[in-house]
Amino acid sequence: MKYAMFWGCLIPAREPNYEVSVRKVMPAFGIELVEMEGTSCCAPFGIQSLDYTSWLALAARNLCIGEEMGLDIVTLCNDCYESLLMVNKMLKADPELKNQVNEILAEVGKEYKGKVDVKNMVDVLYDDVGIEKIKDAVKNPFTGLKVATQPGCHLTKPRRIHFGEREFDVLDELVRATGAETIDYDRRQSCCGGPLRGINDELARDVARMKLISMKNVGAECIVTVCPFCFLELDMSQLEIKRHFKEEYNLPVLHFAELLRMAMGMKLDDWEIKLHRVPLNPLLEGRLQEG
Amino acid sequence: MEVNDEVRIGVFICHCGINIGGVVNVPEVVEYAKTLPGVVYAEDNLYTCSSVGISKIKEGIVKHNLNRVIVASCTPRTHEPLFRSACEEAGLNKYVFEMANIRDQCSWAHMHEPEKATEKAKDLVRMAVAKARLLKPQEEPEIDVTPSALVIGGGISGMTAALCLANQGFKVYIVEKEPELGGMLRHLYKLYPTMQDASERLNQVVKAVESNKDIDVLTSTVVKQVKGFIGNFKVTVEKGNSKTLNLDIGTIIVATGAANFEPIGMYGYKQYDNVITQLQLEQLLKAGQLEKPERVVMIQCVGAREEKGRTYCSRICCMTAIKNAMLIKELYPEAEVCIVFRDLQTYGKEYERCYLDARSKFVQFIKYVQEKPPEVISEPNGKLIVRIYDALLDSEIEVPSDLVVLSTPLIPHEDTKELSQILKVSLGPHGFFFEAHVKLRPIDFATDGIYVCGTAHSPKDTAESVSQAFGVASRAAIPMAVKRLRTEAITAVVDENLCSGCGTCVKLCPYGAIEKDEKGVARVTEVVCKGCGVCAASCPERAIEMRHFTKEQVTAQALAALGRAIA
Amino acid sequence: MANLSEELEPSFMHEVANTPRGKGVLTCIQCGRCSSSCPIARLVDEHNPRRLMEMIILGSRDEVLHTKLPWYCLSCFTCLDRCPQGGDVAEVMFAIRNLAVKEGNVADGFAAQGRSLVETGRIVNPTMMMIKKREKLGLSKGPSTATEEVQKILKKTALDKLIASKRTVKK
Amino acid sequence: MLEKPAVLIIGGGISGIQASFDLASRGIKAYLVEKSPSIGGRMAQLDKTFPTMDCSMCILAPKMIDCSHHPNVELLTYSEVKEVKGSAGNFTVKVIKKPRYVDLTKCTGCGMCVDNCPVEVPNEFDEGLGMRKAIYMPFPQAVPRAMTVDKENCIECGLCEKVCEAEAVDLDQEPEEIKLKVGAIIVATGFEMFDARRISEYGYGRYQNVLTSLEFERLLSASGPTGGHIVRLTDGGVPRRIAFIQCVGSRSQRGELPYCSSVCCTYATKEAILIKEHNPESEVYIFYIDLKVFGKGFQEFVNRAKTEYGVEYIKGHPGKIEENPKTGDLIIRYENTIDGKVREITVDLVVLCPALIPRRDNERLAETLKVELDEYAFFKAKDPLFAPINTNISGVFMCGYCQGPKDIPESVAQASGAAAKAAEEIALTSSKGGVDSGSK
Repeated sequence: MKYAMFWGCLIPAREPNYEVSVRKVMPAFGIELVEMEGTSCCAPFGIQSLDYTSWLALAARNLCIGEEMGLDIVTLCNDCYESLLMVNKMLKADPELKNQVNEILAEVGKEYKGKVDVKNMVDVLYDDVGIEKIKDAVKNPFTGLKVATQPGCHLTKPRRIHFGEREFDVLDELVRATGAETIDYDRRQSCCGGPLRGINDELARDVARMKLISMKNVGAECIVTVCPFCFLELDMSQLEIKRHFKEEYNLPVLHFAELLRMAMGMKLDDWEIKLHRVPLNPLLEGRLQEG
Repeated sequence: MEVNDEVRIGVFICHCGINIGGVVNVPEVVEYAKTLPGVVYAEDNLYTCSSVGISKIKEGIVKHNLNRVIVASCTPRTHEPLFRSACEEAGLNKYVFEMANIRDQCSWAHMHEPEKATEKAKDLVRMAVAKARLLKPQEEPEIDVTPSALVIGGGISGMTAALCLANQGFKVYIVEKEPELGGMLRHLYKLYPTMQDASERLNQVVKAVESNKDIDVLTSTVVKQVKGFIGNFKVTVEKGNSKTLNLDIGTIIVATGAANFEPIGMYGYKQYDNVITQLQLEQLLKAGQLEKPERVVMIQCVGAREEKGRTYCSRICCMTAIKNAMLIKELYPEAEVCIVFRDLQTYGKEYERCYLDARSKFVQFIKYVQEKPPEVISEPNGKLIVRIYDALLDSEIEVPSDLVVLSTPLIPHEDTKELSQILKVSLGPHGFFFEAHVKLRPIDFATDGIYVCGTAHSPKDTAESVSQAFGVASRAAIPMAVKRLRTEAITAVVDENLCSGCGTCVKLCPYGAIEKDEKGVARVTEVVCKGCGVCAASCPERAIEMRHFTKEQVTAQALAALGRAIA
Repeated sequence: MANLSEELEPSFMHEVANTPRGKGVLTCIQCGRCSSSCPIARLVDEHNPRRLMEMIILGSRDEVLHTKLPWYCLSCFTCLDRCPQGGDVAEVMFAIRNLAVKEGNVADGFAAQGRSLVETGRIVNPTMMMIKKREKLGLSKGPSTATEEVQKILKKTALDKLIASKRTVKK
Repeated sequence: MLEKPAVLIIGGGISGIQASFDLASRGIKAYLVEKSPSIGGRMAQLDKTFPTMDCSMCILAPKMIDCSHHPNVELLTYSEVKEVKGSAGNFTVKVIKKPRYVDLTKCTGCGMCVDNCPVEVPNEFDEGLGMRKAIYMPFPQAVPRAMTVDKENCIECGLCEKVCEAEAVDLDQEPEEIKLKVGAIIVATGFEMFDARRISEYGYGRYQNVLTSLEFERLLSASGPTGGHIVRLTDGGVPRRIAFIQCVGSRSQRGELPYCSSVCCTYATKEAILIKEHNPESEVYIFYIDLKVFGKGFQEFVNRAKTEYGVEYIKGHPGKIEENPKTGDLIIRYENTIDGKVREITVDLVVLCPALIPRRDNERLAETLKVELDEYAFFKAKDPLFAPINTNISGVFMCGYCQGPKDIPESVAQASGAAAKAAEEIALTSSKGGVDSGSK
């Protein structure tokens, strides 16, 4: 399977460890990720808050690149996924809107035709690779590890509400494929607080705290997410909460790609471990480094 | 076997499977029954109500020449008719039969004390025997029913009921006090939820009524007097306060509708000329005389759902307001319409959608609470300001408006009181007619032969009135279709020389079955009497007695209960 | 709660409903499921999505567009998930933000994102240190960015002028 | 042509009973077909009825008995309509009598067989809260007062056959097909309850102490699984704080039911008053969007609940319910939209008032009768205002909740209406058909 890889901007700029894990894991399942040339910001909620038309134009421009390559686009970050998916669906459904956008794209010699689809890495792993193949690839299962998953609002809610697509538990099934246990906690479907970073940091931290409390109540040992925003928020806010509320949660946060990589027997390099503000070592000693 | 000869009582005691037999020692009660004076035969069986049990009663009556029968088993409410018809089939009058409830009032109630329950069963049988000795046969009088119906009120309800009865083959008279048929719908423009044109649909119904040869329409006519009872009403009506007519009527349908409340002194009504009611607005719309308003503010629950007085919800005002708002938006799309409400009554299948349609057409909805109602203030330039405490925003807002529309409740017509006295039917707490049972007899009156439908019963919209109108058409058709009615045998009997003419019984009788005659003595119309016993119990002179529950019989039972030997 | 009796503009409801993503405001029946599900409303009294919808319906334009009210929302769609009307509270929030931005009321964080987008074609760019680390690991400097194309587009949609005209916020 | 005018009534709830009784009382034969073992319908499951607080069974049982004893009524319980041919005035109907495995003429409902039956399964009549045997009577006042064998769960041990003194049990009974000739048909199939599981944020089906109102009604009923005692299902304790949530699935445009079910605000008030009567110190909350008080006596009923009983009405539809796994308590997140505050309240028990929806097999019945359904799958009125009881097929009428949301008095009045329309149909078709039915 070949996909046009839309890395977005947050992962390459702040979390290269996520990128490295993806580059290591995906080929192992025969998924070829073709680099996209000349992409741009996907216009996430921040830009959508500024201007509707700019959002459509920027997202459509990125979609055109995928069309020119003749490949469906795969995204990692929830916000890139939501922005590209929604614009793709809206333009396909509304020819009048499509013409408006194409008028703007004409400025840069591009035209949106609606020939490709947008997928998230989670869907690719679940649909194309499949749970069984993932289980077979696992050499170092995390039996007994209590994982609280954070699929993320922008990945799961808009597509379910607007287009009635898939429920939440795709990420849970993938995590269970690595041998770990997933726990249901009450605030599983609620927000990590990330989008308010830079706007109202205390509020973002308090929203994250509600989620951490809910995870701790059911005995979670670590958090697994797929969205870089959720990763940063849930990771950094644990330090801020320790300073401000003097509460310790010690819930290490992992990208699913990292969890899968380790389960497949590959080890994380030191620089990758250091990028996790909540230390991974309680997780690493017990389990990860034998493999 | 003549009844007034020697008393020969047969007692049939039931096990009811384990319900009685599991607690009460039934054979012991049978033996005891045999010792009681007048009892010539007693037996027990597993299920007296089964086909086997019934045939044993019949055989017993014939074999032992019984002229009184007692069954000691369960509740008369469900099984008395069954055992009475068994006695009848064996040639006995069904009123020389008495039941003793040794299940619900004995074995079930004293499940954990079998000995005491058995003793109590004996007491209950002894009481039944004491009464049975004094029982006399009764006859159920039969009356003929004139197959003609009187419909009071020519609105949509009255006309619908009349048409349905006529199509079933009955003669119908419609009495309408206005000079023309139509009632409330004549004043309406469109009907929610389908926005059908009121007068167009109304005229179709009026034409159908006027062209139906079985319906006599008497307009500008009022009911003056009603005498008689179900099937035999003598109704006097007056046409144009000159000609009077006497009609022979079998059943009466009250479909007199309701009036609109005039909110004098509320929200500036009649004080400022651009404060009108929903009905006035509807008439302006109908006549096409509504000038283009800039901003219309409608206020709900004006004079309704009050602390005291008109505490009821008038059901149709929310939907009327939404309908009129949509009509205004259709006529003048840029006009702003704002509905100030307490609780929106958009119930049922269609009305929620009308509410959402209104919202999608930019109609504003503001919620106020009963404690802080809106105020209408007039500006010097004639414009109005509606000051509203928006409960959902917890803040005071001022809405300028050039037309304020008040949604007022339906209230009973003034002449409802008078009609209720003529028909001798009661009115509810708010002056609407009071039905026999709010749940299971919603369109009957307690008095047989008189029925109610439409807004005379309580505020409702066209669809609900029409459904009730068809309903009364069925209720009224029943007596008229069977042509002869058997009425209650257990009725009240007045002793003339004891009656002081105080009239207590006349006031209290729920069925209007007692009247004072010329000599001032209370007279019972037996066919209307239901045998409820209210008059007998409340008569200060002890002048009234109930057949089958005479003073003598009840006293005998009481003495038997106290263990005195039966005289 | 502030007294709203200053000038109410009934046209505000029309304006929001005719703004892209804004028509959901007309389906709101004020049931309260969004405000009781919103993580922010639970922490902060000022933010109440239901009350915001009522304010739009009533037309308190000034109160909504010229204060911090548009900038509390997480855009986490929980309200959208719970709204029985399929109404789009979260979507309406974007419509209000677009209108607020036109009136110069932009949350600082988003204004910064806008500026970075106009200058570099992205909101977040790798620092020099990160670029060195990536090269050390054999990774590219980061995905190639068609900055000029982005700038041409944003000139056409006039986003550049929009961010420049930031005015101070009332509350 | 018809020898004796007859009408088929489908559905033995209060509407079907009233329509049959009206027709029978005026000399028209009424065939009352009921799918379950007994007539009585939803009303039989209720404890009390609003606004008078009459005990539901006390006012229903006499109607059921009068109706079943009437010579002109033929009860066809545990039966279903299979096929309808012909047209107004002359329908031929095929009814399948499902095997009861008990002879109705012999069984007196004494209950010996039930005591000896070893099989226990959840009782549908108690909404699954109580149990019943494989041979059972749905409720003590059932009409006909006879047992029915539920063959799916019966292990054919034959004990019931042995102990039955009336030799009424006959385990190899076969389905029976009956042909009826009727002049008109009345549909009165009532309603079902929306599956509250679909509103996952309220946790029905996951949290034990979240009940539906019909389940709660069974707890309140003396004939119910707890003999009328209100208990928490987790620990059987007496709940002190109980919350009602209105419009669960109703008034919802996102794929559930877009209409208002009309009766929930008032029956929730009734159930709240009953709680206060059972246990005066209990606290009862009703979370609503718009309180529907439009019926006769409803507003006064709510006023009594507020002033006399202290029931608290909160205008605010809760967003979510969370369960404290240790105690089984339920935490409700809501906003009191009157003071704009978002709050949490912990209660012992939550009663959901789910939407009341048309019966699932309305589709099949509509096909059999060739009548149209509306977009909610209620039966469609020919003209909602002026012919609310007619369907699009002449001679086929409808009444009660199957036509649209309404309470018991409206259903009873409409049932009499359907009886009138059926009688009118028979009168018109028979006079057209030459033979004068004599009623003119």
